[in-house]
Amino acid sequence: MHEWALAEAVVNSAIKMAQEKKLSQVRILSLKVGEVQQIDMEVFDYAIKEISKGTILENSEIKYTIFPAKLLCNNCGNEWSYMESFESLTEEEREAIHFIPETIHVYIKCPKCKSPDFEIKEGRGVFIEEIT
Amino acid sequence: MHEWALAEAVVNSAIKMAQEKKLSQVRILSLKVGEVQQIDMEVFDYAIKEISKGTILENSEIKYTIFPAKLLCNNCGNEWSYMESFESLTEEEREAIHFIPETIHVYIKCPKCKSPDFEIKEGRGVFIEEIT
Amino acid sequence: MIHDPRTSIIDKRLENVKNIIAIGSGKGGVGKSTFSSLLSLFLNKKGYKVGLLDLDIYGPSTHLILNAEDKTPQEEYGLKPVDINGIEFMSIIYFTQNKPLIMRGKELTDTILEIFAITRWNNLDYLIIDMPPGMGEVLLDLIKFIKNLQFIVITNPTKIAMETVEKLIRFLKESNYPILGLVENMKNKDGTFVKEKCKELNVKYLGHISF
Amino acid sequence: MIHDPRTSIIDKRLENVKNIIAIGSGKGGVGKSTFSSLLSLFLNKKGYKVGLLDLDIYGPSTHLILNAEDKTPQEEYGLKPVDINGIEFMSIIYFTQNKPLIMRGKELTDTILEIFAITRWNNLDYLIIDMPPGMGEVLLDLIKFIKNLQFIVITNPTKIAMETVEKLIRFLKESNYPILGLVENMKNKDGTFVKEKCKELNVKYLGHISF
Ligand SMILES: Nc1ncnc2c1ncn2[C@@H]1O[C@H](COP(=O)(O)OP(=O)(O)O)[C@@H](O)[C@H]1O
Ligand SMILES: Nc1ncnc2c1ncn2[C@@H]1O[C@H](COP(=O)(O)OP(=O)(O)O)[C@@H](O)[C@H]1O
Ligand SMILES: [Mg+2]
Ligand SMILES: [Mg+2]
Ligand SMILES: [Mg+2]
Ligand SMILES: [Mg+2]
Ligand code: NI
Ligand code: NI
Ligand SMILES: [Zn+2]
Ligand SMILES: [Zn+2]
Repeated sequence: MHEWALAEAVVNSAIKMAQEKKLSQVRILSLKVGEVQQIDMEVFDYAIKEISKGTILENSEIKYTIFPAKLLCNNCGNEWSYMESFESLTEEEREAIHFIPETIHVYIKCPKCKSPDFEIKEGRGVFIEEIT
Repeated sequence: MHEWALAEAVVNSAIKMAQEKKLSQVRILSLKVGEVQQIDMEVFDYAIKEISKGTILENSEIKYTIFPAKLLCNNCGNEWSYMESFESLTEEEREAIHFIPETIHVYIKCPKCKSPDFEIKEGRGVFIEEIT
Repeated sequence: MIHDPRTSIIDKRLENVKNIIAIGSGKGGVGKSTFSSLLSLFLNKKGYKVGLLDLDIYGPSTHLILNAEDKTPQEEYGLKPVDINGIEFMSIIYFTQNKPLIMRGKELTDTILEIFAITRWNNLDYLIIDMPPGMGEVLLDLIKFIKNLQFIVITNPTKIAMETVEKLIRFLKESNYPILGLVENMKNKDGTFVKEKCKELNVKYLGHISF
Repeated sequence: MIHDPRTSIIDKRLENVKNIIAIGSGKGGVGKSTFSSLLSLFLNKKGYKVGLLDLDIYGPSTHLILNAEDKTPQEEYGLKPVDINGIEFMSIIYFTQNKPLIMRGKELTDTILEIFAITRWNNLDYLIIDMPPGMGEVLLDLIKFIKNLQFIVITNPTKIAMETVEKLIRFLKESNYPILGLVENMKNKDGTFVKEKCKELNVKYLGHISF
């Protein structure tokens, strides 16, 4: 479960941000989670809570906003949703994108012009939106 | 005067855009002109008008907004104005940046951290803002 | 919506160029620049009008091979390429004093667009484009902005080079970009490995150059 | 303000790595991957704990040299590098099925950040990083995100290679990034050209490897 590695990054960053804001206790941590990585939210949430134990993040409320992934073709301008292409991916391909989202260029092409030269316009990784 | 080449690009694009908007005559063409290229506005304006002759762009009003150039360091986050660094450039260096703005990375470094890894955040080239 | 006027002038700048051939590989150090230069010299000698554009922005080399460093492009309604024994030549080195030029991909795109927008090639039978290694902005933007682009792919006869060259070929094939063929450079012993790869990948084997 | 949590975890992922050495050149095909692999094998044989990270995303090669293709990194609170005869190894090929992977620079940055954020190296004496050619995202992001990074620069003894290698060296020197020295690879005849360049550029000449 590499969700633990991502969780650790989040906790590590959040503590630093809280310290910079001179918070003695974090009340709410708001995270944006992109759809592309298909993160196992149960594991991710559990991991964040485990790793937070004994820190100023313990007992804070963790809010998640799942962001739908939009892909934008650099070649023809077409915009489409990752989920349209997701169905046709094998287990192994999904796993690769789960680890390194940019490998999406190996496995997906623009449905309109067939180019792999597109960008993940929205819904790429995990971001910290707010901490209070 | 390579301002003629830029002017030709502007006229060429503007005519295409006007045709797409089904304009039979262009009234106003609004251009954003970035400071980095140090374009000779007199020559540029003259060239646009000359090249426009006999097209639907002839006799249109050309509005220019000169955009101050801001540089943003990717390495340390420092933001500064191109004009701060401009003074220290030789004639030859200014000329190079006039032609290919990205050569700025050869001649200018972030005043704070000395990195050449910065971006031209605003004020790079010539853009068409509006055509009516 | 803000519009970049450079993208629409490129076709016009290239309208009198009959053939545009990009010399690519994906792999570095296989002889792209050497071959681009020699091909330009060869075509020129055959009587064709030839232009050579060095698009290896981080590591331009063709100016060395053609001994083109001491000239400068002239400003004339844009920039006229430098004349090197009849070859029209353009390279980033005319703007960098041959000093290090680092930049990120987004800026590579801007650099290439600017070069195409302001360079005024004469009527040409061939414009040869020397490409950098990799499969990033230079490759993707050439494909995006240049119509009727054709590729010659070059490799050396090692598994290590072919591993990467094969990736470029597969990408071009999958996207239906025309490949004129593959050149095997630096051949220093007998072997049919590259020829066989060509068959497998359905690419024309154009020939080899000895080491 | 939106914050990317990956950038702050990198230090932690590398806290038990004593030396991080990037094998760079600027130029392609001079032997970066060959040297990175051999250096890793050599240090490992000497009894050091060694990791090798292939960051040539478009053209990875070290998996071929180390014969590392048939393994997979295991998921364990992140990804454990693959064990190749005692060397901890990580490459993009474990995620691409070795198929073509095109991308733009912005995405190279994301790829590199992701690899560093999820790869869990053991205690290492040396992490060797095999770099791609060019002076774009991979170079600039390594400098930006990796503390205590040191460089070994590699060239071959030709003017064409040195033209570009010199650019990388000048860039690193001007920005005060530590260069352990320069390796002259593929030396096939006598000559002191590279040694003299080292003196001129004030870089230690580490030695040569024959062709
Ligand atoms: N056929 C050949 N025989 C011997 N050396 C060659 C040959 N082709 C290229 N070289 C040398 O190999 C090196 C790499 O060539 P270069 O054209 O710079 O490759 P690239 O542009 O693909 O990086 C240069 O030093 C060049 O002189
Ligand atoms: N010392 C050497 N003698 C002979 N061939 C070499 C030597 N070093 C590298 N090579 C070969 O040169 C080619 C380029 O080497 P590689 O390590 O892939 O370079 P890079 O990583 O810089 O692109 C490969 O085919 C490799 O086998
Ligand atoms: Mg080259
Ligand atoms: Mg050069
Ligand atoms: Mg390599
Ligand atoms: Mg490979
Ligand atoms: Ni996972
Ligand atoms: Ni000018
Ligand atoms: Zn498309
Ligand atoms: Zn800075």
